[in-house]
Amino acid sequence: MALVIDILSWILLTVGGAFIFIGGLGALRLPNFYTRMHAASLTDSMGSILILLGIMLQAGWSLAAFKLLAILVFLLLTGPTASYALANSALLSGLKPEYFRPDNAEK
Amino acid sequence: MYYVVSFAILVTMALALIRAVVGPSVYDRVLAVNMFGTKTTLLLSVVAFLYGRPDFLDLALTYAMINFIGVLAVLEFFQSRSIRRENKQTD
Amino acid sequence: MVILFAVFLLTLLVLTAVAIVRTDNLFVAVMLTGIFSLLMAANFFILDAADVALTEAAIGAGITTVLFLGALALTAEYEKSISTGRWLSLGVVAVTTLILIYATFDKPRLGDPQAPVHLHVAPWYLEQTPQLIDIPNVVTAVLGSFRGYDTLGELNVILTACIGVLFILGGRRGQYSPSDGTKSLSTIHSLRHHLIPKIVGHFLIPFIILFGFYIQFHGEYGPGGGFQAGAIVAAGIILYALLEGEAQALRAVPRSALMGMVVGGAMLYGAVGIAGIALGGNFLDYSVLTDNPVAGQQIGILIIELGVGLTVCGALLLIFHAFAAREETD
Amino acid sequence: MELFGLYNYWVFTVVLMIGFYAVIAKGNLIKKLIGLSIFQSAVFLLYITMDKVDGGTAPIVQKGVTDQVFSNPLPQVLILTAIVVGISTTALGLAIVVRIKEAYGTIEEQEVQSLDRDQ
Repeated sequence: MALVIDILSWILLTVGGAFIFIGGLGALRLPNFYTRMHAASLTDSMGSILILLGIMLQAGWSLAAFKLLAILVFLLLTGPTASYALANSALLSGLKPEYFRPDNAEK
Repeated sequence: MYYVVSFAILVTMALALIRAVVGPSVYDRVLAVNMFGTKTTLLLSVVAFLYGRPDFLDLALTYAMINFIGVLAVLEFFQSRSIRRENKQTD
Repeated sequence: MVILFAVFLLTLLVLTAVAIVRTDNLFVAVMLTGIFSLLMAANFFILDAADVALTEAAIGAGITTVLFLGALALTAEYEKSISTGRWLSLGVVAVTTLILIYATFDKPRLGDPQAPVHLHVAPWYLEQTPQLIDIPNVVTAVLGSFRGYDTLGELNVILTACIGVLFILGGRRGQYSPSDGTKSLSTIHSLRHHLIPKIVGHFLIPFIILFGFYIQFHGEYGPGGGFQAGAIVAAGIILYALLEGEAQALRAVPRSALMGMVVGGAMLYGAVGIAGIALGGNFLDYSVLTDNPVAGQQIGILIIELGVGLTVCGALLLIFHAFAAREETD
Repeated sequence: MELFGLYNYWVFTVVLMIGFYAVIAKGNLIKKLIGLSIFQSAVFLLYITMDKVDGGTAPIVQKGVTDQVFSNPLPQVLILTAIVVGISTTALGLAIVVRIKEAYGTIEEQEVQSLDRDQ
């Protein structure tokens, strides 16, 4: 049983780490603000969920697991809110999203 | 396996830092700061387990809270400033 | 291995510091200062200083950013690049750096148990805390009891700084202050008219303040204490002020209450000290508070931490309001 | 980790001097205050570096664990209070800067000086 939990949490942590890294790469490399935001929110949501779940499996049924759950809930509530406020104020300030058009891509 | 995750988080923190330094727009920087904050939260949770002191998760929770408040404060400042600027132009 | 993390984070720290100094956009500099604080706090955590990491996170990353932004809103956003004697200062800085680095070669290596700092008084604190005070967190014990004078002094510095800010910003405005009707416009797009942040914020604020109380009263058993709790509660109320407007926050926690907290906290601390004298001990000697010296110490620490928390929370909020109130009339 | 034994001190030195550079070379008063807070943080780093003990953990006693090595609590106490005092003094500095802006209309050191000279 302990082995199963170890393997499961190992998988969760590794996949979470991969998500975080890919999201970070995207936040650096993608061409404009809104696409970068998409990548960053990937690290915030998927990355946090998987990593915190992975640690939670390791923590077992304890106060630590409850705290991790609190952190997770907190991140899941605040992350999208912050993203919303950010995108909203960026849009209001006149930063327009660029649409993908085939004629753009041919250049 | 904690090391693998911590390493990924550390690299991502570095990437976010680069994004915060190069910009170009202010919103990119706010985004990077927000990302940096959540990554610090995750790093602290992982390191707390690496150290075998899970009672230090309080810190990670504090980081998450403070980060949220910081980002909202920046945006609020930003909007009120751009409004003030618009106002000056219309005067 | 974790030390390697610290090396990585410290390198990022240096890069952030360079970026802060190089940018001429002050707003960007302030945001990078937030990252700087987070990095610093993560380093403190890795260096086994959990209490300090908590303080740096709550105050350095949160409150400092808010205060700097408040000041920026009242002054200028861009720095004019007039550097005075740039090469001279670079030279001075470079020479001093080299001298200081040369001096570090005499320092003991990181983590050396035989370093002089670990041999003098610290072992005594670590040994005596379980017997004399019997609380798990040695940092709180040293802060509250062994070095209680120090903490009282620091608290009074905070009180004095808060009074200073109120004196400087509380008066009438200077000559270069164009007051136009921005207020009517600024209510249109401001954050307080967005539903999502507002609802989520309203949901979270009670938990943030509750967490602050947890940090306050759990400070003897885990990382935490009055300084951190005061900052976290203040941050929660600042969030309320961001979402509902500064006037509404002042209605919830009026200025007079804040002033009462600031002064009352410091007085509470002093009163515990005087109670010690009245009961036949020394100033700030908590052992005489009850029949059992150890229980007396615990009660004393609990009360003075409460005083610290009240003063810190009140002072930070008063300072915040002092800046924000100026902004409203701008 | 003998190789990195002094790395913390080097970083302390460099960050300290970066902050110092901002204080002496930049004319903008807010930038000077930012430099000052960087300087302050560097000093915090120095103290906290000194509290670390090999194989140690934060000085919070855990139930049922007896043979733990603890890091030094004293620098932590000093820095914990210093951080809070640091923010309140920074706030005082910022308040003065705001007043200077209101009185002179600028927060650049040289412009303030030249305005003073003209009077």
